[in-house]
Amino acid sequence: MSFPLLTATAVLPAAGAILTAAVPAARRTVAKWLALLFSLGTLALAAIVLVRFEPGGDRYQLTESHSWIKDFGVRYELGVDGIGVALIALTALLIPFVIMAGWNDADPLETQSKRWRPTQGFFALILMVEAMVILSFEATDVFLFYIFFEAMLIPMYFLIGGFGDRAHAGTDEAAATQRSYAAVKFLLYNLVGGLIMLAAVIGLYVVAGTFSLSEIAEMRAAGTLEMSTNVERLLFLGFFFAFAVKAPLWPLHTWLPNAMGEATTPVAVLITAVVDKVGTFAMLRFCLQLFPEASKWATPVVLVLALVSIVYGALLAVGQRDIKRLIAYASISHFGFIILGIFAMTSQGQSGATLYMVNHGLSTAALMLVAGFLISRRGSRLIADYGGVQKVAPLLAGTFLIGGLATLSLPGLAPFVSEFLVLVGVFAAYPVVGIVATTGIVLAALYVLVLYQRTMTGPVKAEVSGMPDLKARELAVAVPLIVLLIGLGVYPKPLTDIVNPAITHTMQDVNKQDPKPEVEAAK
Amino acid sequence: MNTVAAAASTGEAVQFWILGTVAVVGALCTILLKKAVHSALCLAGTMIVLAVFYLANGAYFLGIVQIVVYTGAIMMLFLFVVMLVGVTAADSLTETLKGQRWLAAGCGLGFGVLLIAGIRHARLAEFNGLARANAGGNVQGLAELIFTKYVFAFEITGALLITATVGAMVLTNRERTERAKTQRELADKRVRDGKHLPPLPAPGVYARHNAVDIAGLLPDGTPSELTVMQTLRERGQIRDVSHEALNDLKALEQRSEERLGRDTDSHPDRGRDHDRAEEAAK
Amino acid sequence: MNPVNYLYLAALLFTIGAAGVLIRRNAIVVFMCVELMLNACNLSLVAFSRMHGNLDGQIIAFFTMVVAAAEVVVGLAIIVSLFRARHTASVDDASLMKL
Amino acid sequence: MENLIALLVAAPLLGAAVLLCGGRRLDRAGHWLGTLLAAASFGIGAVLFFDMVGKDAGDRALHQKLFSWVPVADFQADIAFQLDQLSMTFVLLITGVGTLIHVYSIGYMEHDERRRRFFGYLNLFLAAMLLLVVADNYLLLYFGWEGVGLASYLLIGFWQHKPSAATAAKKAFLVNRVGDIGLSIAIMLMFTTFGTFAFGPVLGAAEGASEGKLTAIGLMLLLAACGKSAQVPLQSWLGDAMEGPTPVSALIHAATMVTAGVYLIVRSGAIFNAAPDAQLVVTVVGAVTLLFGAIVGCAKDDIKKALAGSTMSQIGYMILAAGLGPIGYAFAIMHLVTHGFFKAGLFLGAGSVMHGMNDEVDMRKYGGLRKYMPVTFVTFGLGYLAIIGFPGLSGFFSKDKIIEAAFAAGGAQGWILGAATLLGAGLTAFYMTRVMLMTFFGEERWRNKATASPAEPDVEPAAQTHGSHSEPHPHESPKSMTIPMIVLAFGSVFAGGFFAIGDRFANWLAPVTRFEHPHPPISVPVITGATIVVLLLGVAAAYLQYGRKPVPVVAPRGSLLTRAARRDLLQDDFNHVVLVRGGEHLTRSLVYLDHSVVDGVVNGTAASVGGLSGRLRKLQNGYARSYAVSMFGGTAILIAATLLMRAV
Repeated sequence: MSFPLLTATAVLPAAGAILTAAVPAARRTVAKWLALLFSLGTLALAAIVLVRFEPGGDRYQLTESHSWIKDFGVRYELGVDGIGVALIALTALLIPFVIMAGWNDADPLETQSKRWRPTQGFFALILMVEAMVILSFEATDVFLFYIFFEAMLIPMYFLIGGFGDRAHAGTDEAAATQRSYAAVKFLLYNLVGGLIMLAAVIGLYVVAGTFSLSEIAEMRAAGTLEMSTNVERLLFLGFFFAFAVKAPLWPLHTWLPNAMGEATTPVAVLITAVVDKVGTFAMLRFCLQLFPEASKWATPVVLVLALVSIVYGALLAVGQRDIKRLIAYASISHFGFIILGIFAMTSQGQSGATLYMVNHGLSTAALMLVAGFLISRRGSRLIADYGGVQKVAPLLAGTFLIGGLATLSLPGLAPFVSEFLVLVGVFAAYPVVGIVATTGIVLAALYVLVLYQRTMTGPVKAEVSGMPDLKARELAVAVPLIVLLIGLGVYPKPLTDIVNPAITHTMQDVNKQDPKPEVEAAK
Repeated sequence: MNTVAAAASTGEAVQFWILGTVAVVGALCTILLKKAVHSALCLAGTMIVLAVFYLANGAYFLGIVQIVVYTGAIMMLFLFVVMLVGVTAADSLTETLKGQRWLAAGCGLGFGVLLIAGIRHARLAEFNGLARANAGGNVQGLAELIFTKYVFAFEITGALLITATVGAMVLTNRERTERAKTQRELADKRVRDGKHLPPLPAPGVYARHNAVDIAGLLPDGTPSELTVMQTLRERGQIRDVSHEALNDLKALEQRSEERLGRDTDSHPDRGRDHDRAEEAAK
Repeated sequence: MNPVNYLYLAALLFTIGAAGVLIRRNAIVVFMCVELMLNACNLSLVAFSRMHGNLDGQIIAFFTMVVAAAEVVVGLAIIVSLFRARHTASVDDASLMKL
Repeated sequence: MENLIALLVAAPLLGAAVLLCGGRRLDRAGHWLGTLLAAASFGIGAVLFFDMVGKDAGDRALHQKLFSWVPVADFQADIAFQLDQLSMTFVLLITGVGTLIHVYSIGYMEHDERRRRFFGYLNLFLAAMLLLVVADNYLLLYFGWEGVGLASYLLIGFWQHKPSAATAAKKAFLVNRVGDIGLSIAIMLMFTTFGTFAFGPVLGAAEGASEGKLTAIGLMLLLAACGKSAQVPLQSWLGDAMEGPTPVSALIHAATMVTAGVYLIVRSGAIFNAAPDAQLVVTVVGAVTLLFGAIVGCAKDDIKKALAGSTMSQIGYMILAAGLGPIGYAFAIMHLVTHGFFKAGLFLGAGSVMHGMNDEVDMRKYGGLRKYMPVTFVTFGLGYLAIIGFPGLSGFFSKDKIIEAAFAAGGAQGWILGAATLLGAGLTAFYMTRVMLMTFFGEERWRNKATASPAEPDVEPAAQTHGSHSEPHPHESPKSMTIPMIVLAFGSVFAGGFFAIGDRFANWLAPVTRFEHPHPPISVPVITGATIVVLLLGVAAAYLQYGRKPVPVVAPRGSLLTRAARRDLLQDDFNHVVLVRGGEHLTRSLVYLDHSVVDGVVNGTAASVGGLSGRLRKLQNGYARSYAVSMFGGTAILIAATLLMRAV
């Protein structure tokens, strides 16, 4: 029995959460440093996982398996494939930045007593979310996955509802109501999805008699798994619905703008860059692996919905007045790309989608956090309240621009690689879909540049004139992200090397081959 | 007669039909009469009837206990409380909750029908009678069971009773926060307050009527509340000196004067008295 | 006559008592109605004991009485203190049990 | 040798990185560093060039693979370079002109506190442009392609406090993005057709593919070219791009970036050769644009916008030539190079003029400047002669060749294209003469009337030097600005002849682009003669209008065509009405829909549930008796249920 590395990776942040929450109210800073420390520790563990993982090796590695609920054959089974490793790395990487970015977001206001407790809770909850997300990336037992998939809603709910964005229009009461509205909306959407998924999970157990991915895969391979077409389709829909809500896919997306708009910026990043990835990840791991036929059956509809998400999200982003909502809709558009890539059922598409999850995490984090710094300076989320920032705070503007360029997937920055892979993958299988999807490129450029132009350029607005440039802490957040974006944009090979084998497996699950080129090029 | 026939005799039947009717009527009165006292009395009646039925069913011990404990103790307790709360405090039977009465009636009706239907449905065997059971005497039989089979339940009921008494005391006992005032202090207080320096008039001081709950008349004929005991005053149970009372009072004086053969104007003060009394009557 | 009639009578009394509980507002009367219901039960118990020819029914009835006695003591105490507190014995006045 | 290629790109990239991240401490030396690195890159280019010349024509191409970029299954994109004669030509042009313009900018941007960043952007542009031309596969080319787009965005919007500049930058980027769709779709098509998108394999196997696919690829590449090279219908951004500092207009929007489209088409020659339909479209686009640009150029009073129109038109020539296939490729590139020289020279001249005129750009407020800025006058004049194709100068050779090739296209197509090119030559002569006359001749219209600059006071750094807006004091620009102009003037005089004699240039490119001699239906001297006649006509016409009569300071209303041409032939108005307005309406209605319908459904459900529970809440009235009733009823129901169970 080797050291349970995966468990440790998830337990460490959980322990950190408990310790952070236990810090006495007055010792706020201690709690912050504690949280940061634990998140860094998790990052270190994730790095070890990354190193210990052999891309060429078995599909699931570093596996752990203990019997948990005997009567229902629920097992505590952990294991990671390339996709899981990549996403765990992303999560562990982003959390420290999230914590650093939110360093002061949960501090008591002047009106509140200095013994205000929730500051500790804020960081504790973030760590708790991290633990849950990591576990759901690791779980190879459907039931276990379901538990963490749902459990992460609880800390998220409190993060959204409990800690609002300090920069809001209107009175505190109005902000509070909007915030609780957003939180409840988030919770309800995901709970409904989770409920339907629970039904499907139980149904799966009834059909397969086990929750273990590996066992089900074996049964499928041996042909001992009798699952009628209709049953498979129903179960697929059950799972897919939950993931589509989480992802979010049009038309189940409306919770995201509210949640991201009302929550503090770090939490917004947490939602879109980390938590939502669980949805797309689960599509790739569970939907395709458990219900290959149904997945293929549903492909046309899913592709159309994804297309709608891409164009619709982008267009709405153009129409937004609120910076954070704009970024939220942009994310919806990007999630459309991810789902498109997954269901293109080509190596390029799926591997591109996986890269996309990672890169979108980085790019959105960069853009959103810098936007957060901007908002915290002016105390407004409305684009119209800014202008000419570039003149007073060039660093801020520069980092913001790079984040934006990453969002519009400029070559040389990480998202370009993934987006192009997705497009190529889709185009190879469904040319028309691919062509329509490319319009997303232009729209992305439109909303990013409009945002940049209205906030950063033009004559300097009076309210903006005194705005300080990025401070050390903020640079410590922005610069590493940008470096990563550029690094992965120019040399993504390490990532693709990890991801590709997993994708090969997935392609085998749905037993699809890449379409062959028309003429064999003269190599 | 310590053996009860399995099937009830005709005598018992007659008894049942007569007393049963009484019991039902009593029950109905219990819930329909306005005054709590009347309800209580009707209930007591019903209970006595039930006691008789117990006896008829060979539960001699219970029958007696029913009379002694229930009708004797519990119902009296009820009456005491009723007295405390106010005998004449009649609560109006007008329903305040909307539809409550109809719902209650409906539910009750349905419930009763269902119970009866259930009993009919249960197709019970005819009675075995208590002949054997009561062979060694009903009380002995009960005692035997209580101290053997049901001993634990019995002990527990003991505990329960103790708890109940303690509880009752705790609930009703009002903690005295300060020492009771002595006569002297009370007197000083009266002086300080400045009203009623003389002691309160004893009930019916100036009374021309012998009931504690009727205010006596002041010399000028106005009734004085002070002459009625405090409890009744608080409950608002003062019967006022009604107009008739004053009238026949006047008549009385009239007659006495005629008998004594005095003319009215020879007693001017009395005439004044009359007028004032009339005014009071108005 | 079939002694089952005792049961019918018991049922009748019980129902009347229940209805009383629902209709009356005066706590004391409500309480009396509860007693009435208890007695109805006792009657049926006694009748049962006669049917089955053993005394268990009477025992139960006996315990019922004891419990009823205890209950009356406490209940009346409650009523009294309630009356002291708010000078009324109406159960509707104690209607704070809502949101 | 191969490793130098990477260095070629790395040098300016390093410059960009250092300058942009370096912070204020580099403000003093930054521009020197930038210029130095540009020059270094030029030096490397020269070294590679001489090495290449040393080899014999067959194996002059160099290849270098740095590392595998995006490997996924069959999709293998490498960071790999290829340096053949075509790339080499561009490398020299880019680094050469680039270096000159760096030097020029030292003087031009002297008083801008953000000069360091300006040089950083310039270096970034050089790196991206070099990457574009030395890439050995289309994806890497796309990398460079978007890179130059970014650089152009940053440089057009360099004076971001000017809303007009920011808007122009955004517009340029967006229009380019539309073109980029073409490029990306072309790459996807290549991937699905050939399973790769590296130059060698794709172009090698081009004949193997079905013509339909090739036509599609060709058209998509053309779309990309239109975006980058400002060809109809995606030309609208170039005019606005003149918001950028003049050196930028010279380097990016005249000499190098805008010619990337030509490079793309010539580079993909093999595909176009096999797809005649695509070629036809290319030539049509070229012809239309060259006339379009010329007409626009005739009407503009803003000197830079006039030159921009001319650029459009000249690139139209190149695209047209590139569309003619092997007979045209070489000439397209040749014209591209010569155009690089003289157009850059003209722009620098214009910059120098503005520098001396308080950044006045309206030619109607110039006039008679030749006395005040002789060097500018001479260099500008030489550039002028070159562009109109004055016999003996660069433009003459390169343009004449294209006209010949156009006629040689054969059939009606040949005649039409030839006619178009001839007409274009005439128009070129007209509008350039117009620019020349309005700027350097005639009476001094800037005298004793305040030149109200359209831009805010601190727009161009030069403005701060001659602070006030009163009467400008025209003066010659500093050495750092004149020297590059002189060098470029030399280029624009001699380059054409040097290239054209004995088809030296064509033969140099032949290994890459398969050169064929054009055989026009009518003899070459006749065409040459016709060209000269046409351009003389153009000059004459311009002289009659602007040389004889005085030029009104306020532009006359002009004919319908003139007014249309002033507004870029209404293309922008069309875009605004159809795309911008339509888009705004679309987004607004979508926002409403998202809120009311998509979200409304959910909120509606929530609301109804809330209302129901609110009504149920009333049952909790707090009266023990009513609770008792419900309990009682419940008991009754239970009994009923049990009875029924029994009964059943």
